[in-house]
Amino acid sequence: MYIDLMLNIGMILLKIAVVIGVALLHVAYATYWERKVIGHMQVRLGPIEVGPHGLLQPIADGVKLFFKEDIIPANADKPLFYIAPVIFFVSTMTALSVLPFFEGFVIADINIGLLFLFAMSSLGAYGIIISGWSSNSKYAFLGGLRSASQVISYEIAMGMSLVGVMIMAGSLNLSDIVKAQQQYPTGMFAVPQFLGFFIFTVSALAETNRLPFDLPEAESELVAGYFTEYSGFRFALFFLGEYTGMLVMSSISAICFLGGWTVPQFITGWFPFLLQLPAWFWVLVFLAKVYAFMFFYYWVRATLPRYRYDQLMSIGWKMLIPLALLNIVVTAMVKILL
Amino acid sequence: MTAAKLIRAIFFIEILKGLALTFKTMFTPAVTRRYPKVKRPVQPGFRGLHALAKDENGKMKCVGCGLCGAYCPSKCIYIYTSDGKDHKKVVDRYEIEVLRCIYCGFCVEACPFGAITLSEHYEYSDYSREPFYMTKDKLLSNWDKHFAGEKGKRYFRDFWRPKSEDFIGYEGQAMFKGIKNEK
Amino acid sequence: MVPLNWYLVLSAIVFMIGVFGFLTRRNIIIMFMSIEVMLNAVNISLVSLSHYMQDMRGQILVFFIITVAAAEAAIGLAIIIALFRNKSTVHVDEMSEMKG
Amino acid sequence: MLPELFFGYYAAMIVFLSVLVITRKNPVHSVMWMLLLFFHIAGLYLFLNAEFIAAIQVIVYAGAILVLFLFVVLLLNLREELQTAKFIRSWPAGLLISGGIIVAIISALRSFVLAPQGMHTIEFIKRETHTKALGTILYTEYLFPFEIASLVLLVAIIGAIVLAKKKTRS
Repeated sequence: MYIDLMLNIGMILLKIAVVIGVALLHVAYATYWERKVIGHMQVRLGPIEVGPHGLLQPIADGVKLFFKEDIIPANADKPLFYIAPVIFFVSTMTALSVLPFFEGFVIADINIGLLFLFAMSSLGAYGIIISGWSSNSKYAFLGGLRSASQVISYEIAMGMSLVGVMIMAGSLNLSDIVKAQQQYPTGMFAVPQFLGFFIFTVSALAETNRLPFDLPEAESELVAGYFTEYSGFRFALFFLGEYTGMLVMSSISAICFLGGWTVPQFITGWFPFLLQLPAWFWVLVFLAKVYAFMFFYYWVRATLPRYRYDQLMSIGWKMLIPLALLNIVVTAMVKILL
Repeated sequence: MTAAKLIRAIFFIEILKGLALTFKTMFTPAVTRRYPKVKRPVQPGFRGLHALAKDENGKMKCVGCGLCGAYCPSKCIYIYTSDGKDHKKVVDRYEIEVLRCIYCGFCVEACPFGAITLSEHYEYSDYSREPFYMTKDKLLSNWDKHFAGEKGKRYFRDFWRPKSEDFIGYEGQAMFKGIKNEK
Repeated sequence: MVPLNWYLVLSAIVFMIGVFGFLTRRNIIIMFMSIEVMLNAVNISLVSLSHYMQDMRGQILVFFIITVAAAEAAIGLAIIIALFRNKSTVHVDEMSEMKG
Repeated sequence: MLPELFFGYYAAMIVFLSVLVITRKNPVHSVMWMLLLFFHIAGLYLFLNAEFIAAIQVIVYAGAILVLFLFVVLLLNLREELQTAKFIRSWPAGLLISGGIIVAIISALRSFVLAPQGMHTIEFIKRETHTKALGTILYTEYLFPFEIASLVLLVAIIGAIVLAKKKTRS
């Protein structure tokens, strides 16, 4: 009995190690990919010198950041200054634990997976507000306040956009949501839930403080926003947290709207040999969807300018939330009538 | 709001146009030059690191008149001369603080003999200030490095032709005439 | 199996801490937080009772308590902001204009 | 043995953290300890098989209400707060009152009798999932209170906006 328990715990620890390791590697290369994509969109090359095609650039950046001096402002609130990046980083990393990457591979297959993701994404706001406040700097404080109100406002729209998915799938368990999409001919909720998908995409951009909603770290106004005063290791934590947040948002969108690790049924109908492939193969499909969404992030960043703050708020409250409510009502009515 | 405007607002036509544009430019070749590996050719007449010219016999052209130092707007040229044998002027030290130089080229224009030149060399960054204080020896060796042979001749022929080459003065003018007559 | 009384005692202790904080602190924000602590103490006892009675009606009550707490926090904090704008203090002792 | 240990940890942490919450001078630190307190309470709910309530606890309490608190604390002036005395002068009276309450509650516990068992056994919840079981009751038996709760929230939104809005000069 104890051996079983130990094996179980060992298995879980192994899974956690694999997921964290792979996620960190993906995060590192997400930064590389972003720089490449935006570089080419701006008719530049992006990183190219370190290693072949600059492939070792993220590792060089990481090594540099982790060996830099950790500067703490003299009037900072030290305990909170220390803990803020950790809160931010941990809350985004914890969200990875409920994401199913392929059939049967998920660290914690809990029934309230989607709610857990909301909870974790709302906690990231603490790291941001606290880092802004404890730095005792005007730029950081303004960035923190902006980020907090932005994250709270858009979380409502995001949660409501996913309610449509919950109604259609009839479950909060992420694996069940993926399986529920198999019943639809297109194999993804993005088609019947196009309004929800649109709202989710916009609020995912705002939730992760990315352009065109990157007001909390608007370089031209606030230096670097809430992490102006951070350097070295702690700055790296914020950076990793931000990109892990993007990875998590892309994964949620892949799971809830794009069919997770599955492909539409007509494709497996055309190519029956796909069904013989091992389960881990489908992680590639999942990753392709995640990276497609990440590419959209970069694409938008390379294209759109920053919104004004009142525009941001009015988009959130006056456009996205009413649309999301409409989406909920329509979805529920269709579900009852059909 | 007209129907066309409404449709444009609902489907984000402007934003989609922008996205299409960036997507298109993603597949155009980059215009980046990878500098240390690919260098742009230096245009003739470029004003780079200073050098003191030598004549055919390998002797310094500078006679220590001090016109360059007098013209220099940032006052970064120091010349010390002394009385040598036969009361000939000897240039003891000829020094340039390169970090203060603004590369205006006035010294080159001022020099009657084409002694001070600005070479085409521009990659001379360093970690300390010492190497940027050019002494006479360094400036002369710069000439050997960057203007040896045909290059130096071309420099004077095409661009910084010294005033003394075309100087036609009246008889009484001592300095330039004498040199012209020697040739 | 943990006895039910343990949960109820825990709930009572947390409630007491909330009452103590409410009575002795004079910073209105901390007083508000004491109220939240008291509400949470009640929630603990309700959830544990619901678990031991195997009846989920207790948890429905927790649901409503959380809703009302959210409404109360929104209104209360708005009042605090309005007060601070007029008085520029958060100490309840200095807000004595309605004593009559 | 293991359940008792878990409970002991959570109980000790909850009591310790709630003491920290009400004794910190700096309200920001208070809020941060309260965040940790809410997490431990959510853990206790998970321990009691109430996963949806635990999620709600984290999302609503920690994610929304406490962020509001933090927001208001940040908007206020803290310098004055850090200089004034922490407790009122007659704090022993408060201790006496709260001590009286706890003695009354605990003495009442001795005559406490649990009502007959209901239908939501652990197996039932596991089969139906907690969210579904809770939702079934909420939208049938408690539909009217649910509607009233939504009305309360609406009133709260309007009230908060009216109270906190700056008066525009006309």
